[in-house]
Amino acid sequence: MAAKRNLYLTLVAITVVAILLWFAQENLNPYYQRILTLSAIYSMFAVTFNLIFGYTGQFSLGHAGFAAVGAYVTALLTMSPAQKVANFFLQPIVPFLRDVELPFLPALLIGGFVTVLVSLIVGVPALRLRGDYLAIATLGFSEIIRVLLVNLQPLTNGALGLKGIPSNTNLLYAWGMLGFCVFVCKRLVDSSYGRAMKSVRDDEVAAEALGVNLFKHKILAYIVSSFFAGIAGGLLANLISTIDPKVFYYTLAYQIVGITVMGGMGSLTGSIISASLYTIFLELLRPIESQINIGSLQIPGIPGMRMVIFSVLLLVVILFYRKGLMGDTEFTWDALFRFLRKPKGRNDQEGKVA
Amino acid sequence: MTFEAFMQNLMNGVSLGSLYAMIAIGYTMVYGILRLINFAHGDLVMLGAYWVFYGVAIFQLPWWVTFPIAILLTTLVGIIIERSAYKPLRNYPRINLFAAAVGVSFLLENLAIVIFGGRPKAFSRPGFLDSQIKIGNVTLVSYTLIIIVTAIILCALLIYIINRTKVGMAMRAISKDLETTSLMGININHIITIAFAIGSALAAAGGILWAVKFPQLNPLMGMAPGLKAFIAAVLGGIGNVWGAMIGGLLLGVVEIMLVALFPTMAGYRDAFAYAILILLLLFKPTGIMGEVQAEKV
Amino acid sequence: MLDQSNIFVHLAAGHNSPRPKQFKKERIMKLSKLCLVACMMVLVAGLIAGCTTPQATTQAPAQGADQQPPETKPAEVVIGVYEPMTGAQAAGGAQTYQGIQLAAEQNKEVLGVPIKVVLVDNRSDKTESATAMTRLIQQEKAIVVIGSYGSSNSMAGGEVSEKAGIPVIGDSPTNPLVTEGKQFYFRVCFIDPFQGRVMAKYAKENGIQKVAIIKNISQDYSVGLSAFFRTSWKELYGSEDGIVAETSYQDGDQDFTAQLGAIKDADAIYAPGYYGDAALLMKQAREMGFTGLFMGSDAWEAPELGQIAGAAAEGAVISSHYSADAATSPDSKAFVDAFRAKFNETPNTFAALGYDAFNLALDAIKRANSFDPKAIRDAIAATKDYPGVTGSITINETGDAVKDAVILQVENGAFKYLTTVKP
Amino acid sequence: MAVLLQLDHLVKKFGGIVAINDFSTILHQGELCALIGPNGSGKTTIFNVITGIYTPTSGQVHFNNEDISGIKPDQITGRGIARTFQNIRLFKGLDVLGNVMLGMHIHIASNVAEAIIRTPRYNLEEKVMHTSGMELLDALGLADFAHAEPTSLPYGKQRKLEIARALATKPQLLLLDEPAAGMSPSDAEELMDFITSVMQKFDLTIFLIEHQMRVVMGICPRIIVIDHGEIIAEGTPEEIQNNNRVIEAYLGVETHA
Repeated sequence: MAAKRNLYLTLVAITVVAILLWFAQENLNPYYQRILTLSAIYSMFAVTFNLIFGYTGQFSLGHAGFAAVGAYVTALLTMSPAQKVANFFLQPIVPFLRDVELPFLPALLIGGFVTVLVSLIVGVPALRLRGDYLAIATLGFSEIIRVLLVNLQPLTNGALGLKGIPSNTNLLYAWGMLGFCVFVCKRLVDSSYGRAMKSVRDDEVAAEALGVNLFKHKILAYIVSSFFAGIAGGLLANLISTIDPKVFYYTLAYQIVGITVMGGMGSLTGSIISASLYTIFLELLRPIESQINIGSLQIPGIPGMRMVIFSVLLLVVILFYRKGLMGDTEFTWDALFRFLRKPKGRNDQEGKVA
Repeated sequence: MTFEAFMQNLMNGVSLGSLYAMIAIGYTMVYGILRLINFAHGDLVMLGAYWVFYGVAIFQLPWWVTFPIAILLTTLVGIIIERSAYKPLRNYPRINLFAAAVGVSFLLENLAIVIFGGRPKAFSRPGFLDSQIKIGNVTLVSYTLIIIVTAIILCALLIYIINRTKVGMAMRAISKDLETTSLMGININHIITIAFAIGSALAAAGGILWAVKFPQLNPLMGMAPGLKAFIAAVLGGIGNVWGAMIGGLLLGVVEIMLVALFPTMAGYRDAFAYAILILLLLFKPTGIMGEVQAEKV
Repeated sequence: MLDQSNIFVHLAAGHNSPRPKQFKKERIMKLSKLCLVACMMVLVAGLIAGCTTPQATTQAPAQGADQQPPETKPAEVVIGVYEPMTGAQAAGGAQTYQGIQLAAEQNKEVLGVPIKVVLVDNRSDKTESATAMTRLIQQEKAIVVIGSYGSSNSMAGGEVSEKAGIPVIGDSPTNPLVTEGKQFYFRVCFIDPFQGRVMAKYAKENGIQKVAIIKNISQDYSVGLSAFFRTSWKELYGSEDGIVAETSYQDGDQDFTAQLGAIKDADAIYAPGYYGDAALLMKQAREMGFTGLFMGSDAWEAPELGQIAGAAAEGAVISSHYSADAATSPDSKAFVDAFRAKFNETPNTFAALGYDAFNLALDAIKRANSFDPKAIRDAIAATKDYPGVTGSITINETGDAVKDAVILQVENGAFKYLTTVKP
Repeated sequence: MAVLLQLDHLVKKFGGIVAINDFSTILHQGELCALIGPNGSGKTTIFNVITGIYTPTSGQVHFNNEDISGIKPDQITGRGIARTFQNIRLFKGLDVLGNVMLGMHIHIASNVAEAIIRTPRYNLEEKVMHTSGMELLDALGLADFAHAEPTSLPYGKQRKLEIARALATKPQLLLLDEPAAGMSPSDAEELMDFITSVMQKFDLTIFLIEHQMRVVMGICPRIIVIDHGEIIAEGTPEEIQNNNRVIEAYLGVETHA
């Protein structure tokens, strides 16, 4: 009964969102479109990090590297040969990359697959490591990728980066891919394999004693995570139309960790909300830096103040919403109804369980 | 490579490595006690250097007054960070602490840009650190030796504190088992604060010497040493003071030697450093000096 | 729904009271949810505002401009500035912005309409640069944009402005790719192939026989200049034999001893890069006994270079856009004086370029006699012999400025004018 | 009766410390055998060697006539050996039913792609896991708590849940590591009855570690006593009770036994 109702509600919601996105695509100010598109891309980063860490407990800091591989592959596949030749004016591009030109969607998917392949090079050995050692190994891996991007000029154009990447990414692509990513992650997490992933996170020894193949499930989460992170990277490249290795500095991984913790470890909904708020707040705070006039009083803008306030806000959320905005709960229709209908009753119920 | 060139490079590597080591031992100590990757550590390095800059440039203080004051101020900042950002999260998953460290680091860097300005500043070396020493064909500047000596002294001091004093014993106890230690009537908060204070002081000392060697200050100057020190700490076996020292020296020497031997491969230097790290971890997952922690089943 | 007084009681109870913890947690959860809802509402409100209001204001200047600008004057004209005010390139951004501030102070209106300068920080980051440019165009309704220090940032902004059809004047991005294939991107600085040639020529004229190149391999600027220098060297000397070494370092590296160890026998070191790195490099080279000449590029120009490197920098030569010493025209002198009065320091290249970029934008608006971005674009493209403080500026068919370069030499820690090199 | 588990001269050393020294025994199908010994005598280490958490320094483990020494824990579980832990190790992130269903994950035939697409086969499997999980909980008296958090259960129920979870892997041999630890004597007794009933219901062979001799006296026909990693006695409860070495080993340790 309720299940059927929820299914219909979900379908209706998806339709409404799709129509809204389509409408926004046509009518919304490009500035807002860009912010919303970026929100979707950061959401994908956060959701994929949540899958590998929040659900599987593997502290992988390789996201900047994943994004870099996805971005470069997608960019090189979608750029026109002429554009590539113009870009590689210091050292010519290798011929096989020069001549390919693919439509956006296949390029994105190939980007995702290549990301998986590259990430497995370090993932297969490194996933044996635990906790912080895994973190530093994957962080190092992502820096190695960046160094390679800088040095392999005939493949990547080095520090000069790529420009003139067709700006294919739009609201529909970004949110559509996010939807696909969330769908896959949610289905995975809710399946028997998801239970196994959570058991690996909670207690590796016990999980193994219950027949869970640790490596298989870690690598499973890692593959799905890197695939979608690669796609998010591809979306980013085709959104800003120009990339260089500096975009994928390891600090990107820190940002993603921050966003995910803010949203709540183990909550995909939380990741999306948090990533969107992150992107939007960064923009909302901009007026702080320009001159503010209150009557005749002029407060000169202090450049850089925005980032200070933003980091304070970030810390406040981390310090006071310790389980993140959503804890480990997801958005469900039932929860929404409960929230709307009987907030008091819900309190009592939860009190009892806890 | 001639013997002189080799010695020259070796000295340069050891002096760079000593700086890494000095920052890494602070890193590793905080990690050993709280299991916290304190990414804000690198920013304390930056703060230490800036305090000295302001002491000398604005207040015209002599270096022997500024250095202790800078270390003291940085220690204070370290304590404030620990009390306000890390302590409230102590009983939460470690990822929260990690995120808080990222937030703190973000805040310090951006504050530094606003307050100190983004333009790199010149750090003036005290004269006695600037004289040239020639041993055979190897030219050294006096700071090179002073950095190495300071690093060794500080490391020995720290090991003395950890192994021989009451506070150090409490620290070791906390790193083994925080809960049990608190049951034994030891004031955990107090000890952790002391650990942070020592770590921050080391970061400041490292920062000042860093600025002596590389007399250019900018708000993001702590990022690279912070990351390198972290790698050094992991190389040596994170949580192990001697390990951090060895890891730091090793990293410094390898970085210099790699470029000296293969100048055309200089662009790949960091990639090699990381590759070595990853390979080492695969064969010895707990670093050079790390103990294997058998999990109790 | 929510008992306000209760919230405060429980929040005030603080950490020390263990009993109402459960209860408190609930409240905080609830609060957090309310915050969420509030944020969502802000977002939606913002979106609605974005959908409706700004469109009306855009049309105003653009439409009016098409016909007879002076009659239907917009309330204000927005000149956008996107510069790296934070992040790795904050220093350059800040210097450039000083020049722009001075120019804006001296010019409060154009065609009788008050000017509003909107600065947007691009955080030295490509993603942010693209967003910043979008904001300037879509939100702030800038009709012309100035920026940005750092070619990488400029390229990201350029993709956005091109699509929106808003002209941009780059102050100091010297990478050829910035204007490549762009109809709406211009710059008031020369480009790197020229700058590389200038230094190679200087080397040849001053009897340098053996040179070593040290580049920052993670900066497009440094990689590009090194390559152009090499090409020009080959043209001038007939072979590359004189380049005895080419080695590299990365962002964040501060120890160059290993790189320097390999190149002791060169007459000169060419190290195009940012001044912070360059200063350390020179200091370390001298400490290691290198006695040759240091050659650098425009990004070396900052008072801090001499302060950091001290005696090591003495005699170093760089190619640059401008020198306050060579300020011969009355405009240039006035600029230097005004700048000194306002900021209490001598303007450097980037401040001067920012100043020129801003004034060129105003000049183009005046010449177009219109606030229509397309008309302004055409006016900028047609710029010929514009008397900027950094020299006479002529925009060529690729959108780049054809202008003289100057060679500066460090003397007593400051940059002294040496000579001018014609294009 | 067929031999189910055979331990041949097992030795396990940690550095210089010998945790198990030349341990050999045989378990037959349907047997209920107890392994007792003082603290630190190596009981759990033997379990860890059998379940593959440790590889033996020398010696072999045969299960159903197959040498399983040195293979990975999850594969050993797949062969039909399940265990519980001395310190309860339930998965906090899964509810009670989820903990049990996790135990069945090892038998899932659908692959990941099928799980994500939710093919009819996967849906059927999930449904079967759900119903048999509920049945299992029902049989062990935990059905009412199916959707509770495992840590919210009372201690005794957590023990039962660990057993239920182990049973979900459909084992032939069940290893119980001090199931009665931390329980009052009456609760412990009740648990032992529960274990015998489970054993019959699920047709199991059980190998059980216990610290207190008294708990297993009533139900285990055969008892092995070890000290310092070596077998010091083996036999029926009566034989053990009167064994001098056992009394010696326990003297001063078990004052209240």
